[in-house]
Amino acid sequence: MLEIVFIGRGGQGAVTAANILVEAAMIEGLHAQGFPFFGAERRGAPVAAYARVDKKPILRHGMFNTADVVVVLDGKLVQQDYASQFTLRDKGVLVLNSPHTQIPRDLKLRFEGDYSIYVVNATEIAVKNKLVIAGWPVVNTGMLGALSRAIGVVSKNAVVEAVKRYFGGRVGEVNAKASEDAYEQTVRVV
Amino acid sequence: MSRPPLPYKTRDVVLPGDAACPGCPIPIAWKVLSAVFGDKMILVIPASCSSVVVGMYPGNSLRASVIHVPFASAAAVASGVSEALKKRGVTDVQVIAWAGDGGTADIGMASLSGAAERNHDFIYIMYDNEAYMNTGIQRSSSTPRGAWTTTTPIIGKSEEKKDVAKIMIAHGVPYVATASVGYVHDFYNKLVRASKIRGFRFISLHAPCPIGWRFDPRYTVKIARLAVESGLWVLYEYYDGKIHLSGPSRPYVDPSKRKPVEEYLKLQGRFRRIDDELLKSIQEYVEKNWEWVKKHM
Amino acid sequence: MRTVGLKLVLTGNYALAYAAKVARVNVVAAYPITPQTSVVEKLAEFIEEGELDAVMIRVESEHSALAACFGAALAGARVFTATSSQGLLYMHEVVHWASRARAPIVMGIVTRTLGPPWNIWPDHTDYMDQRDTGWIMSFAMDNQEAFDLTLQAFKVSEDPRVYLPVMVGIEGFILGHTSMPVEIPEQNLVDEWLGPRRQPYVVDGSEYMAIGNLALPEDTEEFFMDIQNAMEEARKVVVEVEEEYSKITGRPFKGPVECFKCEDAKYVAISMGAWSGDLMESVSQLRDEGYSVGLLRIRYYRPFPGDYIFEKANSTKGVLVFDRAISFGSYGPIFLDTAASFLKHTRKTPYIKNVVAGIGGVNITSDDFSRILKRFVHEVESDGVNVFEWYHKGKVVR
Amino acid sequence: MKVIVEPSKYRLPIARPLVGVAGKTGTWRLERPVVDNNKCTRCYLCEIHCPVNVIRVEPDAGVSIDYDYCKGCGLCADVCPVLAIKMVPEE
Repeated sequence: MLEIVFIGRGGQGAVTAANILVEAAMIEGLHAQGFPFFGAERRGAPVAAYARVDKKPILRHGMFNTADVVVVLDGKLVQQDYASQFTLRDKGVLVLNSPHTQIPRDLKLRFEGDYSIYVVNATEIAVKNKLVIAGWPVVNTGMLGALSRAIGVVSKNAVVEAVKRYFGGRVGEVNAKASEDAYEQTVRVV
Repeated sequence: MSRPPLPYKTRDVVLPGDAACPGCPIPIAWKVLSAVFGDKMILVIPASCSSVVVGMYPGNSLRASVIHVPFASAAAVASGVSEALKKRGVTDVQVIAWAGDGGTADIGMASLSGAAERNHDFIYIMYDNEAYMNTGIQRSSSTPRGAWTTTTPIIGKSEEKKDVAKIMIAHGVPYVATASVGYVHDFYNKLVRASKIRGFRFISLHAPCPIGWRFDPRYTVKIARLAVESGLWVLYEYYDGKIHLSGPSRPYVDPSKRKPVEEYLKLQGRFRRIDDELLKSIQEYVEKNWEWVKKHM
Repeated sequence: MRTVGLKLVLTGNYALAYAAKVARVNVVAAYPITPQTSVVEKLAEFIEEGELDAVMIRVESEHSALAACFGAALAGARVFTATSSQGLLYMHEVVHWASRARAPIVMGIVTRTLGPPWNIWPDHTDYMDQRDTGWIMSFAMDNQEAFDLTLQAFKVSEDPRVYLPVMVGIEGFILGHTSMPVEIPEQNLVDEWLGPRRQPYVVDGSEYMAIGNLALPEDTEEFFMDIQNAMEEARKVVVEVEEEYSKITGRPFKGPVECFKCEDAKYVAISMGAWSGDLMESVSQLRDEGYSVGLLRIRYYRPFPGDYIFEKANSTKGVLVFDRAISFGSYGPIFLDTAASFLKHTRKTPYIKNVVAGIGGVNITSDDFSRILKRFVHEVESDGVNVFEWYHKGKVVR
Repeated sequence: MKVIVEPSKYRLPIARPLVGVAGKTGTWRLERPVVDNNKCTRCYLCEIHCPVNVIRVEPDAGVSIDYDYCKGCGLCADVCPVLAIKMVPEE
């Protein structure tokens, strides 16, 4: 089973990302769960969403702080204290939305062992695709493309299809384009 | 002589031998309802004297439908009944929430307000006997100032009567009226008008209780009329954005035509200990209320 | 005859809403409360989009929510509502009223603890507060089951052998806000299987009747006795309904209690709700370690499946009952029911122990369950069982 | 939208119309209304107001009262405009 945490800011669409991932996993014939942090979410404050993906039915419930994959919708958050409550398992994968390709300094995330880091500039991709709502670039669909590139368990096609189903119509097309662009532009830095 | 001089068909729905106290205003009012709606009515009744008046299982004193419901829920249950019937296309039956002043002005206020705001299609009648009679004459917010009750046993109620009709007018519902068991023709006419309007309709029905008000049961109608004649209870309808004064109350726009409130009060044991100061405040209430009525006519 | 229908990613809350939709409810009356809100938001959306031909009554309180459902049910509508926590307690009076009037109603309970302190996280306190109301009570472990049990609830509730309202529990957030794939059967199959609204009487002016007139003590007691009788009948009905349902959906039949590795187990745990999944993980892991453990997961809490539990657990050495609620001054409710059910059959019971945990939304993981189960096994082996424990922050508090 | 009413074997808290649901309420009476039909103008006010619904006014026969259920409240006597009804103590 893969346990995935999405870290973002309230309103950035971390929960939506988790839910679309479930849709994509379903398309792949996998079992999945996606859920928000259980509590009150406030716009702008750091917030987590969670997903589980497995070949077998998922029996486990509830939030978790130790994950196989951490996806950070706002790359700066990984350098803030908020990130220190999360631990990446050995051989874990960190996926960052960041304009820089060098390894960020002062990572507050905890690591149990080896890890790899993938980076994508999802903000720029969102802006280029005119995915800006109320002044906020919509990065979650891009980050799903990056996640697909980083872990492979859920294919690019499945993510694209899930994004289209979730939003539908033109909004779906544009978001799917963001996912595809992000998939192509994601680079492994560690 | 031919049929009764009133278009009443009061004989068949309210059955003799119910469990009401002698002189009870409730079955009188039900007879008027039956004259308008026949047996095609569903009464939604929260805890109140009426829960008892209809009698004990497996019998029922009404040839109509009754749903007994929890105290605070009459308006909500009636909302549900009315919406379900509308959905089923049943249009030949009138849903009536029938609640006392406690079940309306106190515990039922929120559900009443909710149903009114949503403008559900039924008639809500608050029969106002001005206290919790069924549990033994305890004060309600609709008890008038100065009245003795078992929870205002020594000095009487110190606060003013809550005017629910005004509250309902503020809800902007299509029809609000005050009525009295002392004026059954007037009540009948109001029900007829209400029956032709769709949406939430509210009638506040003044209903003197011989037991709780401490008077001889033969005077139920007389006392109800005195309340109107003294100007204490004003009969009106509210629709199209203004008050339409009803026939029986029309003379009493003129204060000089009104009987002194003492005449009304002195027949009732519940006002036995009233003093001059209270009397004055009751008289002031009458003037103030009339000013309000005139302003909205 | 099996059909897959649609497979959608739904939260537990949406699963309840979809079940009400395919049951073609006529009236929905509800009041918002966290974490139930998205159930009725979704139903409002269905209705406003024209996907569900129903009336939405946006009431001013939970008391009125169930009261309006009660009125609509009596007048011949298939109705649905959902609530949580304080809201459920606020409507508690009407919860009783609905079952006494034998009104078929279905209600989703998205469980949440009670305050103070304000806390929006789940346990079973609110749900357990309804256990004496005369409602059939089921509880789901995942979103598919939330959907299935809710849809089946309409059939159970409207069965003339039952004619009682049904509430379906799911934990708030843990299921309520968690998305999972859910299979929705085809509408025409549901229509055919569920059929039109069925109820013992209808108040629509076509017949003189008075519902709930004052009654003598003896008559009143007989009404109570008949609710108890209906509960007994309901044991059969819920099984029948699920059997039919699994035929049309192809989903496995699980019964009022799901047996997970319990057949040959020397120790069984009993639980209800989503954390049963975590407990299953723990049971599987302990099996790998050589412990003979199994699980009985309660899917129907009322009527309580005591005979079934006895049958499955009587030959074990120990029964460990997990409760996510506490009857203060006594024990967890499921434990009380379990212990009483054993006494119906025998005076020589296995060790029966109660662990209360997960109150106020405290997360209990499979590691916690493993720890608790192992200790229980050792306690039985050494004849030193404490009947009651509160498991808190990884430690036992007696 | 169809509704099937299918009874069950269970007792339901449903009451049905019944005359004398509280018994022969005439026994509650302390005073009996006695009518002088010669005075009666057939105005029907007594019939309309009678809370127990036991008074019938017919054009020819005048006022009749079902004493099995009349509770003796005296309201009829009070509303009669021509004082055709008198309350007399029960024997």
